[in-house]
Amino acid sequence: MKLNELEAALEAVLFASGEAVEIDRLAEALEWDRQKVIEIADSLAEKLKEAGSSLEVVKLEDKVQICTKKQYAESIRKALDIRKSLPLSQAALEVLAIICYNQPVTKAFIEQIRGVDCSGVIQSLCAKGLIEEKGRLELPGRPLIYGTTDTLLRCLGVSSLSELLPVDEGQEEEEKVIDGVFEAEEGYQISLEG
Amino acid sequence: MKLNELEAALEAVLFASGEAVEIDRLAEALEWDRQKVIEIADSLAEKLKEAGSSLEVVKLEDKVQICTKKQYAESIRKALDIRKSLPLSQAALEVLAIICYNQPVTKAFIEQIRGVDCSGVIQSLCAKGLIEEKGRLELPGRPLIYGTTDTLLRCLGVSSLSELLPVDEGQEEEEKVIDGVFEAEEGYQISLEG
Amino acid sequence: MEKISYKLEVFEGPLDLLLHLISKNKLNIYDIPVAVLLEQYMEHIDKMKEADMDIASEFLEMAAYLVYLKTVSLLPKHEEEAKNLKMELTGQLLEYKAVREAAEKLSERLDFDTFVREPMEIEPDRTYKGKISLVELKKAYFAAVGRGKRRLPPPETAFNKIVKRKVVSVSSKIIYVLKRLFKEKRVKFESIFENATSKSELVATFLAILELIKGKRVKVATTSKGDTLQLAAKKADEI
Repeated sequence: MKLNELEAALEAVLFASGEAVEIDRLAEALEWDRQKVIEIADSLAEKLKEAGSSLEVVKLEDKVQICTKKQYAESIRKALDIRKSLPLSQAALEVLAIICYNQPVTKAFIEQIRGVDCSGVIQSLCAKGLIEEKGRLELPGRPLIYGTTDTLLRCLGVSSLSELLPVDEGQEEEEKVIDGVFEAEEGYQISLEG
Repeated sequence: MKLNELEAALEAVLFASGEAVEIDRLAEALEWDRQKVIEIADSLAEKLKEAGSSLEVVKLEDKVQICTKKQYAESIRKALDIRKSLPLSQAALEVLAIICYNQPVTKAFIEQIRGVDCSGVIQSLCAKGLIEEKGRLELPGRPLIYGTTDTLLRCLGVSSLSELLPVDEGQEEEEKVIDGVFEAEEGYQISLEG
Repeated sequence: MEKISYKLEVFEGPLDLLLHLISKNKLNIYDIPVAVLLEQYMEHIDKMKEADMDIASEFLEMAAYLVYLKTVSLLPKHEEEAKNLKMELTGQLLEYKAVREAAEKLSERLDFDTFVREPMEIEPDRTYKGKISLVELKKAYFAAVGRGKRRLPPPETAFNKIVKRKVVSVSSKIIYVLKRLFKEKRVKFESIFENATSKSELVATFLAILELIKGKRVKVATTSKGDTLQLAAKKADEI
């Protein structure tokens, strides 16, 4: 199985860019239309897989990126002298979950749900590149709002958060009950799914 | 033609490193001897070529590197150039605005106004050549101060910062008028050059 | 070192602790028995104190909330309010529980085992080539400084309340209350709170009074006219 010229060109651009590249930007650089970029990305992904390559093409929302497969993590860390990152703390996971399901959200929203101060956790998630500022809310104080990044999608191994969102059947039932209880109460909102 | 496990592992390490890696280092990380690294590098090079990949394995003295073939330079340059002109993020714009209207300023000053850590944003604005270090403040800790560059003036399409729109007190009324004018003229952009 | 015989479980916050107590005691989250929950909650706070742990003010705020909820539940003619407060707490707990479940799902999927490349440096020049609009720049400035309302950053003292939040321990307030009662014998209930300058101080003072009542060190009574609440130290024969 051989890469054709188009697949090779896309591979070259993705390799050189390093970061996730918007489909629109690829279309512009390669002078193709969006649809073609998506098709070629799919066939490139397929061929790399068949060839037993250590690289894979991942789609992250409207971006495409080449990254290494998980099983080579150990060798890479060793060669590049990278320490294995510690798993996220419970606090960080909770903040991340709230942002995933409700984004974009303010710090105040997150703190209200968790019942504790979250400034440090938010800052460290930003520094890890898993969340980022997405502007400000047009409210008094103009609070910053936060959302997820394509790095997070890559670390989760999904191409869109919607792949995570569907809550289990059983839980949905439960939620309906809760909704029912609280609809009676004015202004109250349970909002897990944005 | 399929990559075997060894070839794939070498590919993964070379990909992630980006730059040329010493053969000794590869040998240590992959737990092979030097001779084996060289052999596997050769067979990986051969297979990538056969597969019509845009990537090639290059041996430089005692180092090995994966890079893109010359014929893709044009597409790559184009893609990377587009990246250079992508719109700035909201966070970057805000930091830039604070510097424009108050320069020279310290990182602490910017962070106090924005209420969040701005190290990453400042670094990236420096890399883009829009701001630069302008010395240090004679205060405890001798903090760095930042100011704007000629590149920024060019991007703004002005010849001096005095042409910035005023932000004096009591300007809000006027500001609305300006907003109105520009909102009417959709997509209006000040661009003296290019 | 031998003093520490057991390690107290650390909770992410008051909601985390409440959920733990609810599941441990198999309480009905949809109809929380407030008195039981409050008792267990305070027991845990006590243990935290014994273990010399810093108790974040959020834990004390929740304690005050539970006390309030219990009080309202005991008062006649307040059934409606009590019901609403309880539902609010239930909602908060369920929402937090859902977040914890979502967090667990994330942690199952999250790993940092894929690697990407740094962008290739075709030319080391990363100079920005785009256009920046003057209007956007000005808008961003106002966004950053808050519509020009405060062009200059506020003085450092303005941040004291936010940054230098004082953590007030309940035990320090117990001492304060006892000292006042020792000097003045009888004290108007409200006047105990006169010197408190922050929310956490108010909460700590209130918790201190509850502690003292529970420990039968002080009593609360109305004056003979019955119009003011008074606090007095219990005499030895009353204990």
